[in-house]
Amino acid sequence: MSGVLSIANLRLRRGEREILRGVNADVRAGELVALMGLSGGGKTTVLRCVAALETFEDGVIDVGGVVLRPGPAPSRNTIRELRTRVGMVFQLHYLFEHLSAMGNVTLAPMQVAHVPRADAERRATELLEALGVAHRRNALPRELSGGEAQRVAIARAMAMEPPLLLMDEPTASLDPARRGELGETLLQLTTTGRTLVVTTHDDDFARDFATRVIILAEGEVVEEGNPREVLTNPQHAATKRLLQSARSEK
Amino acid sequence: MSGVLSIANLRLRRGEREILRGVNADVRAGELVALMGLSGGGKTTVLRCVAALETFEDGVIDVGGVVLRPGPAPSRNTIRELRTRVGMVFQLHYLFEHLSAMGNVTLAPMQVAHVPRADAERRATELLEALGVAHRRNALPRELSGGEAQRVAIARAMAMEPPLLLMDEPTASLDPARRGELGETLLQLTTTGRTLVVTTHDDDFARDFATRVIILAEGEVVEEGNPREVLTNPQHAATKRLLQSARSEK
Amino acid sequence: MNLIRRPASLVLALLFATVARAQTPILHWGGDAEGGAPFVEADPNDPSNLRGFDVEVAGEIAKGLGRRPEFVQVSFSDIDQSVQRGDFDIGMSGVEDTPARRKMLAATIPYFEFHEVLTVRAEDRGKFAALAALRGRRVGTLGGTIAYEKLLAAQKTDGVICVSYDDDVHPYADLRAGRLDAVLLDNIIAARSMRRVPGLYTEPRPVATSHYIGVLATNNTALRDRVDEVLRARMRDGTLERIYRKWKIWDDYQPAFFASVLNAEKAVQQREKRTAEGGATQDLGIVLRYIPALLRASLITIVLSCAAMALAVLVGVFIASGRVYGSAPVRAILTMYVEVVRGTPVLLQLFVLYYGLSSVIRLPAFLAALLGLGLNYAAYESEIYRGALEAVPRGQLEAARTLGLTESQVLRLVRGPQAFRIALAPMTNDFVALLKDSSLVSVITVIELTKQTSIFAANIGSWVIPGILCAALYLVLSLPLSRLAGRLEMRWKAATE
Amino acid sequence: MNLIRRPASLVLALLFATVARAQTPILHWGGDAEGGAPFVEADPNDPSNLRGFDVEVAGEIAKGLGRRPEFVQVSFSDIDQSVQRGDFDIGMSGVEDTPARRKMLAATIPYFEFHEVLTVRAEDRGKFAALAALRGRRVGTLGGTIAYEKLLAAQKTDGVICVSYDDDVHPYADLRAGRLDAVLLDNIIAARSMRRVPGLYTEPRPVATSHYIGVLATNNTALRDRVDEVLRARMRDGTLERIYRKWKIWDDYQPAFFASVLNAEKAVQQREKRTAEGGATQDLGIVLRYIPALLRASLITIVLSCAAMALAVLVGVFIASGRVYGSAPVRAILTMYVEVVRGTPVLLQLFVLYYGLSSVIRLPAFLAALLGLGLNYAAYESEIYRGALEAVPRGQLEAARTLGLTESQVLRLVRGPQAFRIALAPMTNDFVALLKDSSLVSVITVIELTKQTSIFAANIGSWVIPGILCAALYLVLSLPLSRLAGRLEMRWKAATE
Ligand SMILES: Nc1ncnc2c1ncn2[C@@H]1O[C@H](COP(=O)(O)OP(=O)(O)OP(=O)(O)O)[C@@H](O)[C@H]1O
Ligand SMILES: Nc1ncnc2c1ncn2[C@@H]1O[C@H](COP(=O)(O)OP(=O)(O)OP(=O)(O)O)[C@@H](O)[C@H]1O
Ligand SMILES: [Mg+2]
Ligand SMILES: [Mg+2]
Repeated sequence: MSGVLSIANLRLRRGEREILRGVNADVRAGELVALMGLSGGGKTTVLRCVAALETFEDGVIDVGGVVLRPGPAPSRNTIRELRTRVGMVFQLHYLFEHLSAMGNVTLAPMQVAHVPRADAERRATELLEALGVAHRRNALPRELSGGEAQRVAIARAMAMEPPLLLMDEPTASLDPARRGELGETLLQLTTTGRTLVVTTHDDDFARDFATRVIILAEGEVVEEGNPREVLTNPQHAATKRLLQSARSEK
Repeated sequence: MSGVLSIANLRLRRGEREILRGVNADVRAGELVALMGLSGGGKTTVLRCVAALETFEDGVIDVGGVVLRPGPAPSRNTIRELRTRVGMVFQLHYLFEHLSAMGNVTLAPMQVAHVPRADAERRATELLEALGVAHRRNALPRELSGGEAQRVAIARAMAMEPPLLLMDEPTASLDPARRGELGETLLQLTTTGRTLVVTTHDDDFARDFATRVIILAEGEVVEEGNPREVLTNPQHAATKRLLQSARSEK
Repeated sequence: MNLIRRPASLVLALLFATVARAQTPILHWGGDAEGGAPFVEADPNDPSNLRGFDVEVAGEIAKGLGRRPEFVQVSFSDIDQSVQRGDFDIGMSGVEDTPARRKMLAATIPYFEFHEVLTVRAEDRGKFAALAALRGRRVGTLGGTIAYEKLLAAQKTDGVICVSYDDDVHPYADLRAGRLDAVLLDNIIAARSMRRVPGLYTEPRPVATSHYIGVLATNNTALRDRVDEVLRARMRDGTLERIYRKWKIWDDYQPAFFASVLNAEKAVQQREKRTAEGGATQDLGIVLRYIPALLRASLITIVLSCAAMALAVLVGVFIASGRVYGSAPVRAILTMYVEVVRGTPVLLQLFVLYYGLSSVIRLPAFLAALLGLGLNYAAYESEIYRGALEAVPRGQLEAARTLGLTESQVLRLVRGPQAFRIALAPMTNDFVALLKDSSLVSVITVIELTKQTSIFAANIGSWVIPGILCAALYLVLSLPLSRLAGRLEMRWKAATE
Repeated sequence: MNLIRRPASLVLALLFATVARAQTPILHWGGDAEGGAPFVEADPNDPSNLRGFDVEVAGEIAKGLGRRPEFVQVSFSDIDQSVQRGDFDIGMSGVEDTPARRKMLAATIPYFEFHEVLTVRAEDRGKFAALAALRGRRVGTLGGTIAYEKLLAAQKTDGVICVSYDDDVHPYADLRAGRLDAVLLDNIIAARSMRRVPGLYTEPRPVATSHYIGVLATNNTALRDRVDEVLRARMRDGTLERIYRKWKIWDDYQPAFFASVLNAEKAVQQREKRTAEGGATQDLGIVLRYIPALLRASLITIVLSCAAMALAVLVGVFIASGRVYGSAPVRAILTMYVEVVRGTPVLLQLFVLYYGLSSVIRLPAFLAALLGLGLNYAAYESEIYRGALEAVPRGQLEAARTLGLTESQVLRLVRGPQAFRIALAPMTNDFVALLKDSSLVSVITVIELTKQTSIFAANIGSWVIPGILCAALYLVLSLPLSRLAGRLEMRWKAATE
């Protein structure tokens, strides 16, 4: 089986609160999985666990052969392996404040993949163009609008072309048109065998572009399946509650 | 005329770029105006001008009698007057990092309005409950999820009960259910005579809750009117482009 | 060997003499000709000649060893190091017999006995016959002498105030001027000083007894033993007595002393062995005697530092706020203050405050030190705070402003608390630096930890133990500070990262 | 008036004498009895008596004024201040006639002429007959004298190296020891020293001529004029000649000097007027003469500071990285280094490095200073960097890590550049502080700006001008630094806020 990511029984506590209570999920190559759920449900936390930015109490995460286990931070080698397979886009962008948009996107290709500067910049320009922010390539992060910053952050992660890309709310600050463009771009990637796990609050986006949707509620996966089915005809109470209002007046 | 906010011919440059090219808008008391437009179109900039966080090159902004003009920062008195009339919710939250959620919400009521601590905390709890984050009241900003932080920031601005409240993308990190709840809460406010200007990328939200929609494109207002009409049957090319993709596959 | 240049006619004669003298091996002996009579001095009638009882004793030793004496000038305080380094064979010009010296060097038997005596103003004659009578009074002496050790002990037991000097002239001048009530030094220096300074009186009863010795390099015990032989022989045959009588330093104590040296030949050797073994404990004794003085000095250091830091933080916060929020002229003035005060040495500022301003206002030393350090550090603190204030994310300030907080509220409630966390590490740095800069105030006569240490070091003739002790004390003062800062930082990091 | 306590039998007699003497008004005259013969010294035969030619001149003046002389002991360097303060009426024990003094005080006519002469080692006799022959050689003198002024001038014109001392004994000792090649001082001191130190020779040709004067408080010109009258009368009637002959200081220059004083009575008065008017320009002259020495010292200060700061930054970055990224034991060791080095005074560290370690390794003074300052400041720098590193938002580090950057790349490319901006203000502080702490290295014989200033101040007898000059120089050194830092900060602020 071509499992790119498998999460088994993931549990995580922060102080008193049990944030993840046994999350199970499998993602195959070429999928575009939408991770949905109520705000505070643990979506970001799941992605951070997969990227080894959080330690967890129980469960196993397998990223195409690289295995993360509970307890202290994984070994340096595991981390190095993992970084070549997983990329991440953060909810709050976390752009490098001292570098321009172009600098942000080319840093890793030049320093990690040792791509010559000219090549890295050409590739970065392509990405920024695809996302519609190429005209702001020389701006510093503080000079970007919310949506522009978000797209630069997406370009930064895509530039490394990781087999598995985790994206935390990439659509949050995008207008409907840009959201559509992003969806198309992501679908394009899946056709080349890359895999995407995207958290989103936008059910239209999930419906239009996701190949599968996973609903997270109170730290557990409560429902998953074809996005059109799940989102149009939710089975679980939590999913119903999640979609309730948005559909109420349509 | 009960004009709460009137923007006339607002122009603003940043370096080479002309970001606002003569924005005109009038908002009456009790309205809930949705400010929409492509990412990077200048929505945030308009709100910042109204809150006197930016100086501008040309035009006049009148906030219920307090007049902002081009040129250097307005006088201290003007600013003090303005602050009692305008509140703001920021796109990146900007919560006070050293204070808990509760501390963030009660700071201004206690320090500016001199409300006793007990009253301020009671009111804050009500607000946080209405927004569904009361259970996180003792968490520090870094311990909040994206949507939780956004709701705390909304509560913080609402606690001062400003006659005019500017909200920059308040729905960005909210799940559909929470988005609906927020819409209801905001509509509730308008019934008490308060006025809201909300930027958003969510056309559903605008359709469901806004009393009027203003479309900003390339630093100009290109279309405005009843949200259902404008968004269902856009006249201007920019509006069509904005909604294009989101509607493409529905 | 230096050939003294004279007109040509003399060269040949000299050459001959030089060659003739070169046949005899030389005993290089070191001393300080500035010590003056009766130890070693240039002959007033023939300046190229030396005279003094030490010169004659050295001559006798050389003769006894079958060598020709040659004098090497060395400053008194360097005699020990120089002989150890091999600059000369034996050092002897009023070298006192101390345990420290015996431990560090090979020492001859004592060849002269002297007495520490109290000198007072003539009008105080009989009033301070013993140290015990000097409770609460200032008594001067020469640092690094047995008299100094004695006085330090008396400081504890009898409550006298010990004032140490670097030379043997100023104590007597200060005594005459009323700045001291007595001077404790050996009877020979006392007698000489009585001749220089009028109106003094030396109490006849000795406070303590000690001896002069010769010192040789540690590994030179063979020569030492031969020197001892010679000295004993010259004691026996009356040569030393003749010399001492000539220099008018023979007194009633010497016969008994000679007898004890000659009889206790064995005992002395045993004593030396004991000394070598008991060295560690003796060192400890010296160290322990200094600890109270060091602790007192530490107290001054810490009180001064805390007060100055409080002043610096207070003024620093005002300057930083002024520089961030003030109007253009206010900013310019404050920037100038910071640049000037920061840009000029605190040492100089202290001098100017204390001496320079003394014609306008005569500040007490401690106050001048406090003001000098405090105002100086205020300039540094202000820069740190300014930097930290500007590092707080602007978004939070805008959020605070849109909530209606005034600028001063924003500073107090949002910006200040977060800036403080960033400023903590450099502030701790500065407090620790201040603790140590407080050592500068010794230039304006405040005696604090470093000054006390250098006195200590000068007196035991080594920087090792005092240095370690002083470092330890500063550490003890600074560590709680670092700990506190570390804990605060930890808490904030946990809270806001 | 002090009543000397004697056995009761004497009291009555003394009382009578005291009362009788009290009828005559007193002339208090100040001098330093430590100056010794032939100026003022205690009579070796009767220590309560003073003798010396100044004593006799003072006696003649008192007699001429119809008063009884009474001596007030004061340290030589305090004579000017003391007389101004009113501690005594006239100061005179080898007080040199300088423009500074004439400006500050009321000065009598000169009463004795002396000459600055060069003393050399006997074997160098004739080799250095004039200052010009001493190019590149070290010449010692007493600070604050005309000879020192002379030497400073020669430093510029003839390239001699001027070494100043605080007393008149060490220069001759150092000359004998080969550390100097000549000493320039007045012929009287030179003659006295020749008697003390063997093997010296004084060149007969004087380098410069000066005079001794009496000084009175500025407002005391009436008494001064009467003293001048008396002095002139005693010159005329041969009394002064008799005194000088008795003290063996009469020489062939004096008759011509006396004649010029008596003839030029008017001229002298005119000169005084001119001096008072030309004071400012003369001051400027003195100041200008010091500027080269101060600039040289500044150069040492700046080279030392830059090198030490470079070392500090380098070591500091390593320590900070180690403390943030290192393993537990590495962190513990580095923390200890920081606490210990930061927690103990740099003065002490310099002492230990230079003197304490001298038995193990004998570091050159400059290297010891560089190492001491550099390693000390490294501890401070490391704390600043650590704080700054930890202030960089964690989100950016996580973003960098998920991009596959190694920890050291994260440090170099993301964390470091942003931390540097936060660290800039405290770093500038430290550089400026280091610039000034470099003044501490004077304790290990490196002469830098502050030391040179204190020499300057001691010599012109005031801290005001040297203080301002020194402050200005430090400012000139530190300002470009602050400017640079300010500009960098500005650029980053514009770029990243
Ligand atoms: N350091 C922490 N300490 C305590 N609780 C935390 C911490 N970090 C996150 N949490 C809590 O864990 C829960 C899950 O957070 P997470 O960010 O994963 O939510 P999310 O599903 O991404 O929500 P959103 O849609 O709002 O981004 C939230 O309730 C959050 O408050
Ligand atoms: N300091 C600045 N310097 C230069 N350009 C700026 C600066 N701040 C904002 N801009 C540009 O101004 C334009 C409008 O920005 P604004 O933040 O108002 O857009 P927006 O409509 O809020 O977009 P979004 O939906 O992405 O938040 C953007 O293109 C942005 O890059
Ligand atoms: Mg999230
Ligand atoms: Mg925006």
